[in-house]
Amino acid sequence: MDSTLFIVQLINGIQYGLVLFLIASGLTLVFGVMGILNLAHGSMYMVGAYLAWYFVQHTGSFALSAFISAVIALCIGVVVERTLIRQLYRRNHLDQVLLTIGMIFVFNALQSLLWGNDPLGVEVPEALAASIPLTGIIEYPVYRIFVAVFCIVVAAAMYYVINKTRLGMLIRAGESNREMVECLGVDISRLYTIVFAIGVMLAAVAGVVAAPISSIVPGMGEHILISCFVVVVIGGMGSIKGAFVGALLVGLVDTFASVLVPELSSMMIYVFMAFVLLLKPQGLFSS
Amino acid sequence: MLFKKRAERLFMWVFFPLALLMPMFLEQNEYYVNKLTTIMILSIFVMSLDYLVGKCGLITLGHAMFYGLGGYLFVILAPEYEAVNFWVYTFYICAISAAIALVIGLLVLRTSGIYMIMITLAFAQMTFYYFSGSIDYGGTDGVFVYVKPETSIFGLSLFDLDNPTHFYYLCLLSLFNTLLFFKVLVRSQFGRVVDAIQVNPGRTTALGYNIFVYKLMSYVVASALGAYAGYLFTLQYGFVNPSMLSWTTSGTALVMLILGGIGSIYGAILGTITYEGLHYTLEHWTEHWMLFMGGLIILMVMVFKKGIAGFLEDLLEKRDGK
Amino acid sequence: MNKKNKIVKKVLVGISVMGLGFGAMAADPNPIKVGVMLPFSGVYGGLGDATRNGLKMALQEHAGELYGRQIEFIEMDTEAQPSRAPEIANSLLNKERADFIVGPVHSGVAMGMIKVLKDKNTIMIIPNAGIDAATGPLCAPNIFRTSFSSWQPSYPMGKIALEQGFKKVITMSWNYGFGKESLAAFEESFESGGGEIVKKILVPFPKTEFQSYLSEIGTIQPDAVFVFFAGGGAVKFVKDYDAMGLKSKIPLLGAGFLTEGTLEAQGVSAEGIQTTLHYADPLDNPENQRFRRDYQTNFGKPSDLYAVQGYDTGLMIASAVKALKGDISDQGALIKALETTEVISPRGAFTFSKAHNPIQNIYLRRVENGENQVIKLAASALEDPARGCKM
Amino acid sequence: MENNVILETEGLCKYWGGLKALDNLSLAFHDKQLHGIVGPNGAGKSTLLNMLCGHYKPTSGEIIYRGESISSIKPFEFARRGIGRSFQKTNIYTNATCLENCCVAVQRLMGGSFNFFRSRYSQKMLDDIATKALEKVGLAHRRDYIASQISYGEQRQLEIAMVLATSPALLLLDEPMAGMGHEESQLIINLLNTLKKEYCIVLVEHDMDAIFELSDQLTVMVDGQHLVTGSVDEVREDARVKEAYLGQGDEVY
Repeated sequence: MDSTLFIVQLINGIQYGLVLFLIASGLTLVFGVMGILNLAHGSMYMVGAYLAWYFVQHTGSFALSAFISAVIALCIGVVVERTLIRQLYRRNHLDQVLLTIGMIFVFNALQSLLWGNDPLGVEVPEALAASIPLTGIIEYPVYRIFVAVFCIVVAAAMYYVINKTRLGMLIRAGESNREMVECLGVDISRLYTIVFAIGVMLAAVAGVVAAPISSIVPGMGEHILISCFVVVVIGGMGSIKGAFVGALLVGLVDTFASVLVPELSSMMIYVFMAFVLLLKPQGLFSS
Repeated sequence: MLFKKRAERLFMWVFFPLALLMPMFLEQNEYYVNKLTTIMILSIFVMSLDYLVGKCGLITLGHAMFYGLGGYLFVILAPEYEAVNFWVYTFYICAISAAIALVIGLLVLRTSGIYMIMITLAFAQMTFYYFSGSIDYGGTDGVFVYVKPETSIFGLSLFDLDNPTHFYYLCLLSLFNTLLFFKVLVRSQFGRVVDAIQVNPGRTTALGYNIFVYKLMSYVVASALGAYAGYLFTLQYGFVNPSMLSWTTSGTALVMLILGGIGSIYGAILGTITYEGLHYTLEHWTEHWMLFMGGLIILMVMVFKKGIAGFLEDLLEKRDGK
Repeated sequence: MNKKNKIVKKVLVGISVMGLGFGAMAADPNPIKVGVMLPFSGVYGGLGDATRNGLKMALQEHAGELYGRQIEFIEMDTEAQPSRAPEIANSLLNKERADFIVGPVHSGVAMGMIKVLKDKNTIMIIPNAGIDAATGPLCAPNIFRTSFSSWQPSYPMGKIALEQGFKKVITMSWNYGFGKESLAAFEESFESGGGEIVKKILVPFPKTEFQSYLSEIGTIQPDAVFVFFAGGGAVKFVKDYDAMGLKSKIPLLGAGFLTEGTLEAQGVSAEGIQTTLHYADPLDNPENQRFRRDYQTNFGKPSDLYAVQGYDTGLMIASAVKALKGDISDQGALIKALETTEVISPRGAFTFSKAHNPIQNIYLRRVENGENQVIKLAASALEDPARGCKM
Repeated sequence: MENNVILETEGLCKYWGGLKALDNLSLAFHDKQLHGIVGPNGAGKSTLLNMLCGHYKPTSGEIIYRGESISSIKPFEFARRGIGRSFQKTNIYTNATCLENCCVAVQRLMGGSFNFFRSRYSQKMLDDIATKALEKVGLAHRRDYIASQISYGEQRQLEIAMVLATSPALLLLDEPMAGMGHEESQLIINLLNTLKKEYCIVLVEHDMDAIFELSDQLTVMVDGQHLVTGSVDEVREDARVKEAYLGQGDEVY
């Protein structure tokens, strides 16, 4: 591999990793604060992508669609938390797994009912449709750079919120000690609703942002979900920082494996994960 | 007594005699015999999962890995156009699966709870992708088993696997043996330690037990039986495909398990029958059966936690109480 | 319990009218059972739906020529899950005792079905799955295909690539049967004509993260790229290929599925892509024009390739029933009737090879204004070599 | 006369990050003696016990059991060498009978724990040994009760019975009288008085009356540091002890 190709692949890997982070961050946030493993997280990603497609069809504006989709996702999050997830706080992981599997079924069925099963696509917004020449022949799409920057902004915002704001303080406290937060006179159930809704919104926003550079198909959620699992397991469940590092590592491993060991590339991230766990059973950044 | 609960005994007395006689009523219709056979095979699979999840507290989302391995190991090991001995290959497949489970268990069981769920899933995905991409084993199209094994022991051949009714009885026998085996295992001295670990791992360590070894043994045993189920499934239609290894197979098995009543062992059979029945009915009723299936699963987790076995037990106990 | 479809009623009406004409004939009161094994949910759901629509449309149009026989459809959702395929096929065979079993879309499911249905007392008609083996080593008297073998649409492209002056080509597809068989067919004709495959990229199925592969293609700079992708993967690939700036520099060739049912989602990125296939929506013949118009009226959406394949399956069944005057109880006669059918399809008339695969025209198409415009006939009456078929 | 030393610690330290939970502790525990350990909250008593039974690994220093360093062996191996442990919070199998609780303990010694087929209910000898352990702590009459249904005091007794059932040489008891009424405490005190004739006992306890009554040796710890070790009377007179306790204010005896 010559050095230009190496650099291009490096960019590819980082860019893919950043998108993975955006999706995985919600999963790990919800788990970290609430102790809930949401298998339906991938479905939220799918819902985001479909919503984006739907609203782009109707409004023609990508930014507006993104906003509406995020708001709808937030509402879905609140409703799901209030009606279903709430029942699970004192239950074991198995019940969480089953309930969220049930949710996957429901979301998939609704998707098929509402939007059909044909592959759909969203055009890249006009302002970002250009490409930058990278080497003699390869250009790099501006939109992908935008996505990368957007993911970094989200990561920075999450870092800020968690470390510098009152909500963040509660989130951190909630991670370490639930009772303590309750003793502080905070309505923990409201905190949970907010956190879960934000988690759902992050997944949906990831779906929206990824919509123009992916194909919107049934089952897209499950596929991405498994990759997210790998990310959060490597990073350490519940750790946002871990998710960030894990996502970048998975992005890079996947990209370089595709080039170096193409036949085995789909297995490589799992092999990598097994390797990490061999050294650190709780992931790289577990608390 | 091996079957202590009334519900259990009731089930044994109703299910097995009925299952034994079933093919006589269904002689005319090969489909139902085959369908019931599939249910038996799935029951063995779900039962092995119940032992892991319900009895050992090891929640896995990757049990399908062994189900698939059972099938693929046969395809890998057996010559393509030659009938091998069923029992010999049962031994091979269980032994190799057990060895694989031993290695994977060493890694997986270092973790617990949510981590274990995800890591077992990851290993299953790894094998799924391996066989999906493998050229030798048909990739996503899968492979055929052209010649089914013969079943002679000491020259005595009891079952002809090409005959659906014979195969049905083989699976029924396997199911009965698996149920008995797990009941004996649960009652055994080994089972005592497993119970202790499930209730209070810290205390058990402090009493001098190496709890890791017990978990590992349980994992190995359950995995080998899961592989046996996969082996039977493969033989039924002579077809192996990576979708046996997919995580939905594991997820569905968990749903069957909780539906039947977790930790009850025999509930696995009830759960499988009910799930398959529901699936069949919903599927014929509406194209959007997933919506109702999903809703049912959610409802079940919310209000029907003990499953059918638990419901039966409560019902009979209440009657006894009066 | 099964979905007895509305069409049964409509067919009945048709028959009562026709009954006057065929008054002398006593119609068999039992309906002809057509089992339908298609995916109605998940990724392949759209394909299954279109195929079913086409199938029903054909049988409805020819309801009057079935010698009084009604058609009963029994629909089963395969969920594109191969491991369930044998069971479902078994239920259609042994429980429903279906006369015809139409399906599937997915090659893995086809394998599972063939395992159960091969040499059994029913007719299996594959309306899509292209796996070569189905009309190759696994061929059987009772297995037919109305679509294509993987080999067929890709083989002519090798010659065309050479004609257009491409000497060094990269081939790429998902690492699964359909993809690998398509690439092999292309290579066969391309290499025999003196072309060189500089690299063959197999992407794990169903991965759709193509960036790293595209970067590699950009570095190698071949004369052209030949790919096999379908559905969601095709959408993603075409868009990524364009966004990386490769489309204008390295021409993209493909098996027709790359731009089939995906053009709307691919948008402008697909413009100019050349593909070969046995059909194209704007194909200029009267059957196709009528078919597309009627389909739009019946189902309120435009038809596609999969609808055509389903339609042809229906035509084939109807013509055999007609040829046998409604009596399909003799399997040998039925197979004979099916084998000799000439299907007057929207894709152009085709007949069946010894291995029961269509002998059909393959067209070269180019995407222009969001449509696959036919450039020329790439191969006329192309027959699959049916390697390994002993029939 | 001095009995043999069976367990020793040498320069034992445990740091949690920068926090010194236990600093440079060197103690010796003698056979057939009850060694009391007292100190205010956070003195490191539980940390010490947790290291003595292998639950925590020391940051540095050695644990020596009958002349052999056992700092690096696995937790379950401590129990196999005869180090039995009761916990601060009741730690039993709440869903099983008292007998079954003890059987789990006995079975480890008797073997058969890897027997997949032999029924756990057909082991007469095992049941007998377990019953004896229950008798020893005076719980024979509760033999077939479910552990969650007996009183709190009895649960603590049961826990001691379980430890005894493993035939230990050494008992590490973490506040066995915590949360008990006076009468129940007295039962435990009597029990310990009998047991210390047979076993080496390390007792962490907040009940000062009890510990002064029971201890042959007494160690006082403050802030993870060793303050003083000696007989009850020596400790009582020690000025540093008074100061330490007065300084803490809340726990005066």
